[in-house]
Amino acid sequence: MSRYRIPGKGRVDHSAPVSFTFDGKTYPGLRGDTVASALLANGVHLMGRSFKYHRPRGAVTAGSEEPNALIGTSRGPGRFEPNTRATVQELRAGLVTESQNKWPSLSFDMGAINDRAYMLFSAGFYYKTFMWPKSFWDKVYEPVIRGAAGLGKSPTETDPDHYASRYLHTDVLIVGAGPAGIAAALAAAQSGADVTLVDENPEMGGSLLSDPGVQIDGKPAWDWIEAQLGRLRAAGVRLMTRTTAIGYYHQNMVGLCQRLTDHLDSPPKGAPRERMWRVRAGQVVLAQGALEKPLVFDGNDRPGVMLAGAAQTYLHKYGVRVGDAPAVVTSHDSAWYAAFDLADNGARVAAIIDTRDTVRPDLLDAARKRGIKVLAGHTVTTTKGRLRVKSVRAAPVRGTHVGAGRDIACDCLLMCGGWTPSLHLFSHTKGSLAWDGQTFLPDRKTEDVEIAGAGRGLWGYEPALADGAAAGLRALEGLGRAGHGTSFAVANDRPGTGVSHTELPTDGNPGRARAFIDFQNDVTAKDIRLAVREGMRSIEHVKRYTTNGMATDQGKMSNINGLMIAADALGKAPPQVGLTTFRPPYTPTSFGAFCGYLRGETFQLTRKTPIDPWAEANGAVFEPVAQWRRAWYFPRAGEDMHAAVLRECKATRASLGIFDASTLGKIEVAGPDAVEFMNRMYTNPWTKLAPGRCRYGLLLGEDGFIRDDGVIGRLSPDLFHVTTTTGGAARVLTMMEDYLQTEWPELDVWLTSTTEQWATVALNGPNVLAMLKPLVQGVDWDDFPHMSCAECTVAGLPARLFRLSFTGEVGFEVNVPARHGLALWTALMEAGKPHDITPYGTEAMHVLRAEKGYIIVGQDTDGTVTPQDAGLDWAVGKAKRDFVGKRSLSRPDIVAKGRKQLVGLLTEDGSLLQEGAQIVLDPDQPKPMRMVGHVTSSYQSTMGHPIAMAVIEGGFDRMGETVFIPMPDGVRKARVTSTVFYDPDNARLKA
Amino acid sequence: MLLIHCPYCEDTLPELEFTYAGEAHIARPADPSTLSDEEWRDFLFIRTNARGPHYERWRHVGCGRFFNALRDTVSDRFLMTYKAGLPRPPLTNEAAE
Amino acid sequence: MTHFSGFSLLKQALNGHKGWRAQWPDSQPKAEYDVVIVGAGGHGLGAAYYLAKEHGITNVAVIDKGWLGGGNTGRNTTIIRSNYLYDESAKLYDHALDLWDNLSQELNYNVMYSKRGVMMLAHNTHDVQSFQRHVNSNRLNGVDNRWLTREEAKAFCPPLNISPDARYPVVGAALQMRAGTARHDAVAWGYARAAAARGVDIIQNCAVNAIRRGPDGAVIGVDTAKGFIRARKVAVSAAGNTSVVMDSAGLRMPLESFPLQALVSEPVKPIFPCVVMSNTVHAYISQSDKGELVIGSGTDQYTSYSQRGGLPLIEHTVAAICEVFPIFTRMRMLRKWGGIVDVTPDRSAILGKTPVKGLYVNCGWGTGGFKATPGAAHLLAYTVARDEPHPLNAPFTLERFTTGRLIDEAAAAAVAH
Amino acid sequence: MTNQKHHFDASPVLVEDVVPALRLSLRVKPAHRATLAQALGLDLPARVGARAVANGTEALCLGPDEWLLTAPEGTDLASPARAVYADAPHSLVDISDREVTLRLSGPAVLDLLAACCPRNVAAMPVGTAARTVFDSATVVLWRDGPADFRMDVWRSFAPHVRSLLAQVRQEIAAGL
Repeated sequence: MSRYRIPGKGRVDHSAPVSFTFDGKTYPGLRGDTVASALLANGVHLMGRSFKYHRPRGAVTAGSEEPNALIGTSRGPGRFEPNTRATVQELRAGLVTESQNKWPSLSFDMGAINDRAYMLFSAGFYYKTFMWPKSFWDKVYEPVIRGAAGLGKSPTETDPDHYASRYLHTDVLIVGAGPAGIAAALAAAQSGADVTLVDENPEMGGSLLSDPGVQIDGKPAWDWIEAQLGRLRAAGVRLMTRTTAIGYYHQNMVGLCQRLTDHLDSPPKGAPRERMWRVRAGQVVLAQGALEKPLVFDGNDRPGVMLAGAAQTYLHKYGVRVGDAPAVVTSHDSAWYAAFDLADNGARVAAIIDTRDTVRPDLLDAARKRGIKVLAGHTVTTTKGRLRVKSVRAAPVRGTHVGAGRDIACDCLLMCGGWTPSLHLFSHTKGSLAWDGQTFLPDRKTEDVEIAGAGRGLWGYEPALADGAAAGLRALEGLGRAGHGTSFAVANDRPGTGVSHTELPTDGNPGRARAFIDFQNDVTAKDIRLAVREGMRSIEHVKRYTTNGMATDQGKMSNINGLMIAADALGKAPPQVGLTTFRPPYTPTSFGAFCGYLRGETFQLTRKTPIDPWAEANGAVFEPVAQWRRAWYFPRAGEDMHAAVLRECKATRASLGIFDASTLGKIEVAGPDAVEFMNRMYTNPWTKLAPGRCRYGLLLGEDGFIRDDGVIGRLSPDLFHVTTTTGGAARVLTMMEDYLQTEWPELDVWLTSTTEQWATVALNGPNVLAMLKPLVQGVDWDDFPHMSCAECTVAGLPARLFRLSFTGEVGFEVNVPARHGLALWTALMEAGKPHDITPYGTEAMHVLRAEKGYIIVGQDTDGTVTPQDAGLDWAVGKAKRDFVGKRSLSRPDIVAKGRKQLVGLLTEDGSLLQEGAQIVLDPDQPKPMRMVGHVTSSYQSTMGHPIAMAVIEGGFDRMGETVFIPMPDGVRKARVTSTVFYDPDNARLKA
Repeated sequence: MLLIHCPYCEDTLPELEFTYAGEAHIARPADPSTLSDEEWRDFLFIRTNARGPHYERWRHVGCGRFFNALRDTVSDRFLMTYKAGLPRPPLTNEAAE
Repeated sequence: MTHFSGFSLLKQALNGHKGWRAQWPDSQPKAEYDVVIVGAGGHGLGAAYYLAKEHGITNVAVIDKGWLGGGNTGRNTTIIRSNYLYDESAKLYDHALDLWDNLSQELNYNVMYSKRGVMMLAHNTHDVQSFQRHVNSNRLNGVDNRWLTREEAKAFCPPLNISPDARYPVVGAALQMRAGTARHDAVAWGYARAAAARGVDIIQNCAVNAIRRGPDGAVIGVDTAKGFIRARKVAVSAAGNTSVVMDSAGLRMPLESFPLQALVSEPVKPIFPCVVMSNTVHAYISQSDKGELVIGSGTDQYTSYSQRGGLPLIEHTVAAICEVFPIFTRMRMLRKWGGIVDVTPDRSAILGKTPVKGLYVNCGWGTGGFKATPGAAHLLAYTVARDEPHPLNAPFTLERFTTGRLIDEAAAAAVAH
Repeated sequence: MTNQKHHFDASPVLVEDVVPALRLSLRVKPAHRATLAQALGLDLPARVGARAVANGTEALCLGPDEWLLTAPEGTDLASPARAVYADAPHSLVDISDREVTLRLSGPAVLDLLAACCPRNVAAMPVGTAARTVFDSATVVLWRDGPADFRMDVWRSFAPHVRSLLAQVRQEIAAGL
């Protein structure tokens, strides 16, 4: 039995022990514990070290706002995560935890040397030094600074868990299942609205779980919660625990992160670790309650110093007494109740120190009854104790004068500086806040959202319940539905008020006080004042200069205290100084939850052609091209890429090659105005293209630069079969639709993507006709020259046959319905055997087309190349009055001399140039050199020597000239040639 | 994630079903060849980039249609959407705010 | 101005840091200035500093509608590099890199310029061709940038996943060693402090409502929330808000403003030694000196001034990071924020004169503005002082959109940062 | 202790392949809709998402000028359409092989779809259909019954969609 656990008390299961380890030591705990509550039950307050000064720290809260008690948690290989809040992590069998940011041990940490030299590490100190000598920055200072960075250690193994996501559409989403949230849900669930109630904790009930003495409608708080949750379930309300609303996005879209398995001893197979919910809600009710503020005084960060509300939670929820002799220091009534509850559960409360001169009489009576010493109108000037608070020094305050202090022995110090409405999500919506003299409250709304309960600064359960019910009803009415109001009778309510402070007054030297505001980042009150003194007038500047509010609690503990002190230093009211913006996520959220299904094989889709299975079975090496995977080359035993590609090229030139061209984009352009549309879109003239013939088409952007190209067949007067580049298919169709719908709606023409309707097989080589003719029916071979197309059958399959060439050999492209793609391929492979038909991949395709000088858009062009630049002037219909991009071709710099033009290159030494190599005219010039172009394509060719294409300034006028390519291993010389290296007069095509 | 009303489907749907298509009401000149380089530049590149109500185009994957919208670029809220080809509606008071 | 040094820090430490004075005064506007700069980001403040230091023009005001450094200067992922494709860009950014190198000493303010190296991942043949083109052109321009094999990339950045089975396998990388990161706020503050020390007025929380022009069309000043301020020259350096400000001078710009999101993880001990960018999977990442993983996203699809941005884009960015660095799925996102980036049709900046006499503009940096800060500031100051562009920014004119001489980094890189 | 509206059921959702049928994309301007409808002998509903069936042929309105026609293999719709082409110019394209069709059914089918469909699928009336997105794939989603859907997916996207569906089914089976 743990020393500080109160038998039978709390919501933990005393009959279900769960043990875990912390820094190698095994501790007993109970089902329902968090790591923090279990450690506290064992009298362990020291749980971590701070970021800058490595000061010993304990849990200061009992919730997700915890800045101090951050630990590493692990459930075996690949399942370690740093910076877990011990106050949130639930115990489960076999949980292994460790403290962070310490060496060699948590109780003795060398890093604490920083704490001795704290005067040096003032706000922004690093901006002022580490600059001399200059070289030391890279070699000494920065490595040291970076070495000191961070809290926990990063995971180093691949995560075996998986993550899920889900869309949810709901009428009313209620965030926070405390009294206000539950009341809101009860109201909203009327008249059959679809309601979702979420809470970040394992149990619903919020603050009521820490106040079991309260009675609602005659029921004890916990019974009341049980009953209401039952009612909500019965009404079909979606109840989600361990679910944090992380962000509030446009138009009532709220992101929820649901933790599914981290708390389970053994998660079911296939269960995701976490799920991201993307909720679209008609109405949102934010009932996130309020966060307790620390008081700011010297030594307010020692282990054992914690928020009073946290102590109350540990007592009632977990049956843990955080100490035997607590002292209390407060500026708000709420801490008095914590003191009473502890006293009633066996603690000897050393004293209640209240900064206010006058305190509610009933509180004083209750304290007196319990024999608790009360020091009203007192301040706390310091605390003592190294790894655990031992005593607190209290002193009377008269006006500005701080009287003689006295040390009060204690083993923990419970503080309360008032409460801050939790308005983070509301701030995500850019809703505005208003200052009520004590704190910020929601003001102008930008979304269909209601804020209820403590979030609106309401204190006490009866007001919170009533406000929640009203908010729920307003939400319901916002949906255009009716409902009736509800009221709740609360007995033993715990109303309260309080005052806000800057640093508490002290008789000590303020310059020496270590009064912490941001515990994790070690930001003290005097850091804030220093920042202001140095001219940081905006709260954003103060935040960034001191790092106040930038720790993993994102300012939940520190923002308001920082603001009060900054405002005081500036002599302004807090609202004039303003508040820093809250950013999503509300609490740190795992990357995995954001990934959801976007991991591994479903990270991004890979498209495969109908013929892909054959390529895979026949040992193809693949390359990713846009969204597709394509067969790159088909190596035979012992072949490297170069050998395989050269063999594939030569076989095609010598006899017959076969290529899967199914990824080519295909668009059916159909309708009476099809030809007019083609004339307007493409640079080429189409009117005279006879049905049954095809033509190379060139597509520009309106800026005159080449966007796409492909061979286009006219199957009938009103029907064009357009092909695009593999990567361009979707882009081209969208561009065409855009013009058709918004510029030329009068045209009677329609566009249909048929990319995936057809499987496309390209056949090239001198023996292609011999092999193909027997398989084809319905083609008049006497009238089927190069650049013809027809609908026919091939190998008994319905087909669209194109006679065209991307290799320089006689070539065909056979299109059959996709389901028959594999059948066609195998039939052709069979029929091609006599001609040792050879499958070739994209690399061979590139080589063959390059030998012939055919360009590849996106490789030989880069978005700044015009048809003239690419030597494709012949493809531009001069007679046409207009086409997309025409006007841009006459802009001054487009017609200017010296543009880069596409030419061929042959190296003098017969070496292979590197694609992307830069070209100069004078290799001996100093750097920076004047570059006149670069190599766009370069291959070992079938002609025994390498070939290259390049864009070179004024290239067309440099035919035969020598240019230079300076490479790290020496300067190459190359002769400028035509881009057509192979069969310049097309003899082989006409064959 | 925005919610967008498609004027063709007459349904309000998530942004993931839509693609943004730039500023609206920039008609392609009937005869570009008659434009000066400056006029052509204006058509090609100059954009209002309004801070506040902005006339713009979107496309819905559902019906495949391009349509127009008036959206406040400060709040990202859609003030209205309307079919392609309709004239630019005047700013409503709400929009003018 | 108190000189910053280890010694002054020690001296102050001993007297409780009582002696530090404001790093820059919070000025109220004078009636007239030689130069008014609209926008107190790194670019604007830097321009004011160089105007004073190198051109002797000290009667200068930098005016911002909010707090200085509160725009993209304080919202970016602090990547600094110069390995751009086109000569014009590479030279411009390399000029900035040279200035970065001495900036801490020059400003007597430690901007923590960290030359940890920027590695750009190649995932397919097209990437390889494009990066080889970068590397070669950078080499001949004297810009440091070298090609790494997949294994070398892994050795340089151990968390990298180089499995050939990845959806986008890493096939190599381009590495610029003198590239890296810097502390973004410090850049704004350092320039502000140094400019103020030379007499520049920094006027915060003072929106510029309009640029006013005289009868001859030339600039005569600006109408602000604090009244009319006369000025002989006005330089607009307002990033996402440039279109709005320029419009008030009757100039319509080739710009669109998009939301750009970025995020940081919880801080961890050093795990990530460099900066890694992947244009193919759309992600870039580094680790801050505080230990946070700093991750940049792409821009949302629609123009916006809301500084928000949506959840789907962030999900894809995080997924991309976890695809390339699978060990990070159990790390947690700490904070996500948005900025507004102004983008030109060719994704390159506009820095120079305008058709309006006395009006200068520096905009269109898209997602790449931070790395250019000292260079852009230096060249803007030069252009304003001499009323003519420096050779380095001469190509980055407004006219190029009329003549067609675009500097299309967009065509070369899917995302330009 | 999550309590879903749609209870995770022990019997997992079913994902089956549907045998290919004739699938045509019909494009015609609204003015000529009636003519085409008459020629094809079926109603061409004008409301996006609406469906109409006549003697085995079903028409789904995908857009103001776009209908998806499905019919048994071998049905001849081309000839009657061609007959009225002069009066009612249109485009009729065979896309039978462009998509594959999956049938998704079972008590948890709405959860299955909600994993990757951003639109509110639960709100789709039975007997309607919509072109929408499933993760990164554009799909046509048909609601044939309260817990009975068909999904047309472009052929090359199908493996991606299938592996997503498999993941979600496993997750549903796990009961979390």
